[in-house]
Amino acid sequence: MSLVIGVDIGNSTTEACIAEVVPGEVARLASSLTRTTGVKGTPANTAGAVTAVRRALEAAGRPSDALATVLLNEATPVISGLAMETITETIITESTMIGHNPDTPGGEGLGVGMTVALDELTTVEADVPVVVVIEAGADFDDVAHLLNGASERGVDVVAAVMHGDDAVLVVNRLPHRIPVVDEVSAVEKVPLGMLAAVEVAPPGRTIRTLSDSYGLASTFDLDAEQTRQVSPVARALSGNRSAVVVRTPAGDVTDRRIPVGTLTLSGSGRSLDVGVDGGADAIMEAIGRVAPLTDVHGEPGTHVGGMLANVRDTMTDVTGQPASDIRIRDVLAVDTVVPAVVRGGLAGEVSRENAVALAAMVRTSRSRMQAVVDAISVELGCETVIGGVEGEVAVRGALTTPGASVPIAIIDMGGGSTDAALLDRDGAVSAVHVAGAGELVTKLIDSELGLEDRDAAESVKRHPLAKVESFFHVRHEDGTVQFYTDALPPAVFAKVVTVTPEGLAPVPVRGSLEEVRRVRREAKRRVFVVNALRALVQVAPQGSLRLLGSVVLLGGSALDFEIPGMVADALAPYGVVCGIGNVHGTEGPRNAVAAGLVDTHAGTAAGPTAASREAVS
Amino acid sequence: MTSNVTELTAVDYPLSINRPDLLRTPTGKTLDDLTMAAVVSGDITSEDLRISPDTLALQGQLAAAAGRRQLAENFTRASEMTAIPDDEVLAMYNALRPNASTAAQLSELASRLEDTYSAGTCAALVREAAQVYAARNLLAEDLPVAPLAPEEA
Amino acid sequence: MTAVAPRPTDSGVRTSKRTEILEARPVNLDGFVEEWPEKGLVAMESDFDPQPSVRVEGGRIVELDGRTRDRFDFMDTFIADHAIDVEACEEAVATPSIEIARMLVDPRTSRADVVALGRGLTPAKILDVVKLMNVVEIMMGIQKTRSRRTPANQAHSTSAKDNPIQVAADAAEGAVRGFAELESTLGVVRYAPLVAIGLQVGGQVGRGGTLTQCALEEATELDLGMRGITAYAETISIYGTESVFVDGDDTPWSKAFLASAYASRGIKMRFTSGTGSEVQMGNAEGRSMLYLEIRCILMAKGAGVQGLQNGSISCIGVPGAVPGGIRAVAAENLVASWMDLECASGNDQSFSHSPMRRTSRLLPQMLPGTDFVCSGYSAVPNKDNMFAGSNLETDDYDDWNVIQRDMQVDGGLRHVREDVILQVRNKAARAMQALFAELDLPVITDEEVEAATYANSSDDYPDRDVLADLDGARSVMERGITGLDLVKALERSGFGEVAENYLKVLRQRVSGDLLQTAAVLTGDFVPLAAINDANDYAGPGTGYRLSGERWEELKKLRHVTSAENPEEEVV
Amino acid sequence: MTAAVESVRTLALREIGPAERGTRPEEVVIALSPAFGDPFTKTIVDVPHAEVVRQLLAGIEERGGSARVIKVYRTTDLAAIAHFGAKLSGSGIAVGVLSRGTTVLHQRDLARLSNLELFPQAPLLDAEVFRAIGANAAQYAQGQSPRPVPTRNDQMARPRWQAKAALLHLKEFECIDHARAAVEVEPVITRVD
Repeated sequence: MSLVIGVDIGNSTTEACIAEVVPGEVARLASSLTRTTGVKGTPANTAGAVTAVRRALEAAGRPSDALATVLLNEATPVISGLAMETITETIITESTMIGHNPDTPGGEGLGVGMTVALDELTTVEADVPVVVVIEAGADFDDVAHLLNGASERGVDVVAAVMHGDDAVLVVNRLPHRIPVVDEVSAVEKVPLGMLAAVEVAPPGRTIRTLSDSYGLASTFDLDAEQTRQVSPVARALSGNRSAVVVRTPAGDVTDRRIPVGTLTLSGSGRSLDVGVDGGADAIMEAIGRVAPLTDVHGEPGTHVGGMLANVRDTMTDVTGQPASDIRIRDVLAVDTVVPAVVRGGLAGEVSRENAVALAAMVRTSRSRMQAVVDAISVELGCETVIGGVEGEVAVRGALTTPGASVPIAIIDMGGGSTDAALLDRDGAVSAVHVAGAGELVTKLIDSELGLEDRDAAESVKRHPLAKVESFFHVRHEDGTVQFYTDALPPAVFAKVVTVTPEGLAPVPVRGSLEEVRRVRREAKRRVFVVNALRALVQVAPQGSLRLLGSVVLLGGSALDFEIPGMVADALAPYGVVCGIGNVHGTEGPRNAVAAGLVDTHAGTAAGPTAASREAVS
Repeated sequence: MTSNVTELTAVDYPLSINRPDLLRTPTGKTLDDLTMAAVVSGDITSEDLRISPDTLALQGQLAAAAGRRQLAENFTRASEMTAIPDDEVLAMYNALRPNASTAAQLSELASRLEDTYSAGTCAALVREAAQVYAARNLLAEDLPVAPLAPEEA
Repeated sequence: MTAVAPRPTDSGVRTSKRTEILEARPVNLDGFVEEWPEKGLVAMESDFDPQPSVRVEGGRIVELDGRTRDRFDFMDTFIADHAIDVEACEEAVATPSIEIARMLVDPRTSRADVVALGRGLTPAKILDVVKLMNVVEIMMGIQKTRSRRTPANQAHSTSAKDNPIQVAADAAEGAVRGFAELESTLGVVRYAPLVAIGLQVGGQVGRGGTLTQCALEEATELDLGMRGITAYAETISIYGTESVFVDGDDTPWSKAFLASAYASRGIKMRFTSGTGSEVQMGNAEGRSMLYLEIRCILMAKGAGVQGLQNGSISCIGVPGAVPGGIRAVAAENLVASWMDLECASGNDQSFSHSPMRRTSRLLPQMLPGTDFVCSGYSAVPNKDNMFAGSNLETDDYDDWNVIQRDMQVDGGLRHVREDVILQVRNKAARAMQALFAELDLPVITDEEVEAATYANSSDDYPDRDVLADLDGARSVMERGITGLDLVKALERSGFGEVAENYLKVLRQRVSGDLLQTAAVLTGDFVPLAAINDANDYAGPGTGYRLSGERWEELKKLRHVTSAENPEEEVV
Repeated sequence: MTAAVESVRTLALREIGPAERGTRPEEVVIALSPAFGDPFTKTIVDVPHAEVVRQLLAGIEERGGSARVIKVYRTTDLAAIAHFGAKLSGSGIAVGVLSRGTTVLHQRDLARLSNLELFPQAPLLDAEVFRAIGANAAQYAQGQSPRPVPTRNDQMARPRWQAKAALLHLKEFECIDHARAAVEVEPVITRVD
C-alpha cells in the first residue's frame, strides 16, 4: 500500500488528490485546490504544486515523509493572448454636425436659420430666422431674457444651441417652444453665419427630418449629388432625440473603415491573407480553409502586426523560447462594437464603432513539464513522475461521473483556452485546444458596455443581474421579485446590480438590465458556445457532432450559472447528452485530472484501454 | 496559582522577562513552549496565545503596586471576562449601549455574568449602569413602538 | 471654492504692498473665530465653567463641582464613583490651586506626590490649577508627569487606494525610522484584513516589536485584535457631555466594559478624546472645551483604561481658531499625563496652512516629550492619509530630524540611510508577495514589489484587482486566518526572521505586559512601560536625557559636512 | 453659470401654509433649516441662499421634475430635516439644506442616519454643485439612477472652516423654535441689480 498524490496544474488552478493505493484499488483520502503559480507548463508551477501537495497532506492528516509518489499531468503548453482593434471610425469636418444625445434637450420641432452668437443678437435684423449659439457661463434667466428681448424686436429666433445643461430651463421661460440642444461642450467651434438646422423630438421619440437623407435635402435645398454626399450625416443621426446640422462649404461627415492590416494564415501547406477589417466571419472562414493552422502572422507596420508581435513577445517572456519558435496555432475572431469618441465632434459625441477581438493560442515547441517534475522531486524529496497526458486523464476522470459512458467527450472551459477531448469505444483519446475562453468574454463585456472597468465586467460575467426597484425589493433578471426586511444600501438604489455572494454590486452603466443581460449572454455565446462546437467538431468521429455520445463539462466555467445550459442547448439539436461533470460522484466538475492520475497509476482508470495510443494533437 | 506567590512589585515587571516562571497559557503551556518549531508543527493554536485569568490577576497586582487602582480593577473585570466567548462579549457590550436594553434585560445580563461566568465585578458594573440609565432615561422602552406618522421635525 | 483659495479682497480699496504680501501668507488661509463662552466656544477660561467643590458623605461623593448627587449627569456619577479617590478628595480640593500648580512645575516635588494629589481632584479643580499655568509651565508639567521615561512616536500608514503593499512598505520604512506604534484605517472598509496584514508584516520587517492597530468600527477592530492580526486599539471615542456621549451611542459604562473586553484578550487599548468635539457637535452645555476634556480624562481614568489619545485630534480646527486654543490643547495633554495615563498627544490631523504654525503647535509636546509625541505622524504623503491628513507627513521627515538635532530633543525618529530604507521597503513587499502566495490571496507581482521599493505615494503603484482583493479579504475572515497562520506562512515562505518577530509580538499577549501603562516593545522585545521605565524627572540633570548612542544617532542628517574632510559629507 | 454669480438676487420665503404630505409621485421636497434665508442669507463660503434655492430648483426643472419647498423650525439636525422632508415628499425624495450649506439627498424608506448622497463639506459646495444636486434629486424622484454628484474633498478645509462651521451651527441652533411647526414656503427670488 502506498500514498500517492495526483497533481493537475491548470491555467489558473492547481488541484491535488491524495489516495492510498494498492494495485487495482484506490482509497481517496482528500483533495485540495490552490492558485497556479506562473504560466502553466513552466518551472514556476513548482511553488503552487508543492502548496497543493502540502495542503492535501494536511487535509488527509498524513506526514510528508509517508508520501511515495507524486503524479503530474503532461500538460500541453497552451498559452493564450488577447487583443482588440477598432475597424471603423466616424469623422466630422468643419464642425458641421452635433449628433450627441443630451438627456434633456428643450422644446421640440425643427428650426432652420443662420447661426448667431448670443451677444450679437442685438445686431440682427428683424424677420431673419436665427439659430442662437450660447457659450459657457450664460445663466438661464439671462439667456431667456435676451431671447425674449430679441423676439420682441421682431427677430425670428427659431432654435438655439448651448453649452450648459439649461435647455429645458430656457425653453420654459420663452413664449414659444423652440428646439434647443444643450450640453454642447465645444459650442465655441460652431461656425457662425451659416445655415443650420436644429431638431428636437418629443420625449421617447427620435428625430425624423435630420436623420433622413431627403429630409436633409429639403431642409438645405440640396441637389441629387449633394444628397448622396450627406447620407452619412443622416445615418449618424438616426436614433437620436436631438441633432444639429450646420451647412458649411466643405463640411462633411465620413464613416470610414480603418485599414488595420492583414493576417497571414499558414496551414495545410499554404498561406492565406485576410484583412482584419473584413470582420470576424471572414477571418474564421479563412482559418477554416487552411485548417489545421500552423502559424499566423500580422502585416508588419499595421495594428494587427503589432498586436500579434505583442502576443509573441509575451510568450517569449514566459516560456523563454525565442519568438521565432513560437507558433500561433489557433485564433478566434469575434465581431464586437466599442463606443468611441467621434473625431471632430462638438459635444463629445460617441458612436458605436465596429471592432474585431482576437484571441490567439500559442503552442511552444516543447513541454517543460520535466523541469517541473525535477523541481518538485527535489523540493519534496520523493519520487515524482508524469502520470498521464492531460486530455486522456481528464476524460477518464470525467467518465467516473455517475451515468456517463463511452464514447464520451469533455469540454473544459478555462480562462484562456477551451479544450475538448474524446474517448472512443476502443480506448483511443483525441484532444484539441482552441483559443478563446473566459478572459475574452470579460473583455467583450467590458468594451461593449463601455465599462472600462475589468472588475465590473468580471462581476457581470460571473453573477446574475437584478434591478433594484425600491429599498425593499429587487427584480431578478428571471423576473422574480425578492423582498428584503432591512433597507438595501443607498449605493444600489434604482441601479442595475449583480447578485454576488457578498451582496448586490452596482453595475456602472446607464443601460437597462435587459441590455446588460443581452451583452453578457451574447459574449458567452460567441465565445463558449462557438468554441465548444468548434472544438467538438475537431474531435468528433468524422467531424460529426451526431456521433458524439455524451459530453461532460469540466473546469471552473462548468460551475457558471448559465454557460452549461447554453452549451447544452446548442448541442441538443445533435442528440448529444450534455451535463456537468461529477467526478467520482463527489467532486463536481473539479479534480478530474488529479483523480484520473491516481486511478491511472493504480490501474483502475475508467473506460476501455487503447491498443495503441493515438498521438494527442 | 497566585496563592503561593508573594505580591508582585515593580521589579517583577516585565513578567515575560523577569518572571516567566509565573506565566501559563490557558492551555497550561509556558512562554518557552511557544517556539517557532512548535508553531510550524501545529502544536500551537490560537488558544495558546490567549492571556489566562491568573496572568491578568498578576498584572493587576503590578498595577496596584504602581498606585493604579482603576487599572487593577479593569484587570479584575478582564480576568473574569476571559471565560466569556468572543461573540458574547460583543453582544454584552452592545447591550450596554444607551437605549439598547430594558431594566429587565440589564438585570438578566448581570445575573448571567454572575451565575454563568462567576463574573461578580462585571455584574456589579452592569447593575450600576442599570441604575444610572434608569435615572437618566437611557433604558430601552419595554415595548417597541413602530412610528406611524412622520416624526414632527 | 476650495479652502486654499485666497480670501476675496474688496476691489477698489487701495491696500499697501505689504498688506498684499501679508494677505497672501498661508496663515491667512486658516480660520479664526471670536469666543462665545455661553455656548462653549472658548478654550479654557470661561465664566460659565463650574467652581470646584466636593463633599463626601457615608463614603461616597455627594457633591461635585457645585452639583449635588441628585443633579448629577452620568459623567458626574461615573467620575465621582470611579475616578476620584474618595478618601483624599476633600483635602485635595481644599489645597490652594496655586500650590498645586507650583507643585506641577517645581522639580523638587516628585511625580509620585503630584500624581497622588491628583487622584483626589475634581474636574473643575484640575481646570482651576492648569488655568494658572502658562504654556512653558504646562510643558514643564508634561516633562515631569509623562508616564514613560523614554518618549516615543506613532505613525499613520494608510493608502488612498487601500493598497496593502503600499501600507506594508510605508510601515516598514516608518518602523525603521523609529515609530514605536503604527496605525492604519481604510477607504473601503472591506479591505481591512489585507491592510491590517500589510501593516503588521511591514512593521515587523522594519523593526521587530513595532505594535500595530487598524481603526475600524468596534466589532471588526476587536475581531482583528482577537485574531492577533493587530496588536492594540485606540479609536475608542469618549465625550465630555452626556448628550454627545449618547449621540456617539455609548456611555461611560459601555466603554468601561469594552476596555475590560480588550484586556481580557491581552490586547493593549487606549481611549480617544479631545477639546472641541462637544462644541463641534453643538452640545457643549455651555462649558469650556478644556473643562469638558478634563471630564473625559477622568472618565478614562475611572474606566481603568491604561491610556488616552488626546490633544483635540479630529476637532483641532476648533481650539485652533479661538484665543489660547493651542495652550488648552497642551494643557489637556498635561492633565492626561498627570492623571497617570499613557498620553498619545495629538499632532495627528491637518492643522494649518502655515508651516510656521504647524511647527509651533507641535513644540509643547515635542520639547517636553510625551508617550507618543504624535498620535499619528503621517508615514505616507498626506494625500494617502485616510485619517484626513496629519500635522506632519513624510515630506517633513528631514525637518523633524533637524529639529531633534537643533534642540537636542528625542522625538522618536531618526535619519536612516537610503539603502537601508530601500532594503526594508523591498523586503516588506517581498514578504507580502510570499505571504499572499502562500495564503492563496491575489498575486502580488514583481512589478508591484519594484514599485513599492521606490514609491512615494499610491500613484506610484500599479492598480490592484480590487474585486479579487476584496474576495481575498473576505476569505481571510471566513477561513478564520489568525496571526498564528500568518506567522506559519511567513516562516514557510522563507521569511523566518519576520515570522520570528511577529511570533514574539503575539507571545506578549500571554504575558499581558503590554497592558500596563504606556507599554511599548523595544527592538529586543523588552516591554518598556511606566513601571520599568517610569519617568523619574526631578529637575535639571535627571529624567530622560538625550545622550550617548542615541544622541550620536540623532546627529546624523541627510547632509552634514564632514569636519575631517570638508569636501565630503558624513555618511 | 458665472452670470448668475454676478447678478445679485435676494430670497424671501413666503409662508403658504403648514407643511403637508404631497401627492405628486415625482415631486422633490427641498427642506430648509431654521436659519435658512432668515436670519442667515448665505452659506459658509458666501453662496447666497437665493442662489442655493434657485440652482436646486433649476436642476429639478431641467430634469422635468417639480418641487415644493418647506422650512422646519424644530431641529437643526440635517438628517432629521431631510428625512422629515422625504416623508412629506410625494416621491419620497428630499433635499435637506442647512444654512451653512451642508446638504443631503434623502429617501423616506432609508434610516434617518443613512442617505442617498451626502455633501458634508459645506465649504466645497458652489452654485454648480447645487444645480447638480437638484438634477439628481429629480432623477431619483423619477425612479432613475443618476451618477452621484462627484464629491470634493479638501483636507485643508478643517483648519480654515471647522471653527466657523461650529459657530454657524451654534447660531442656527439658537434659531430653533420648538413651538413652530414646519411650513410650506414659496421662494420669492428677486433680482436687485
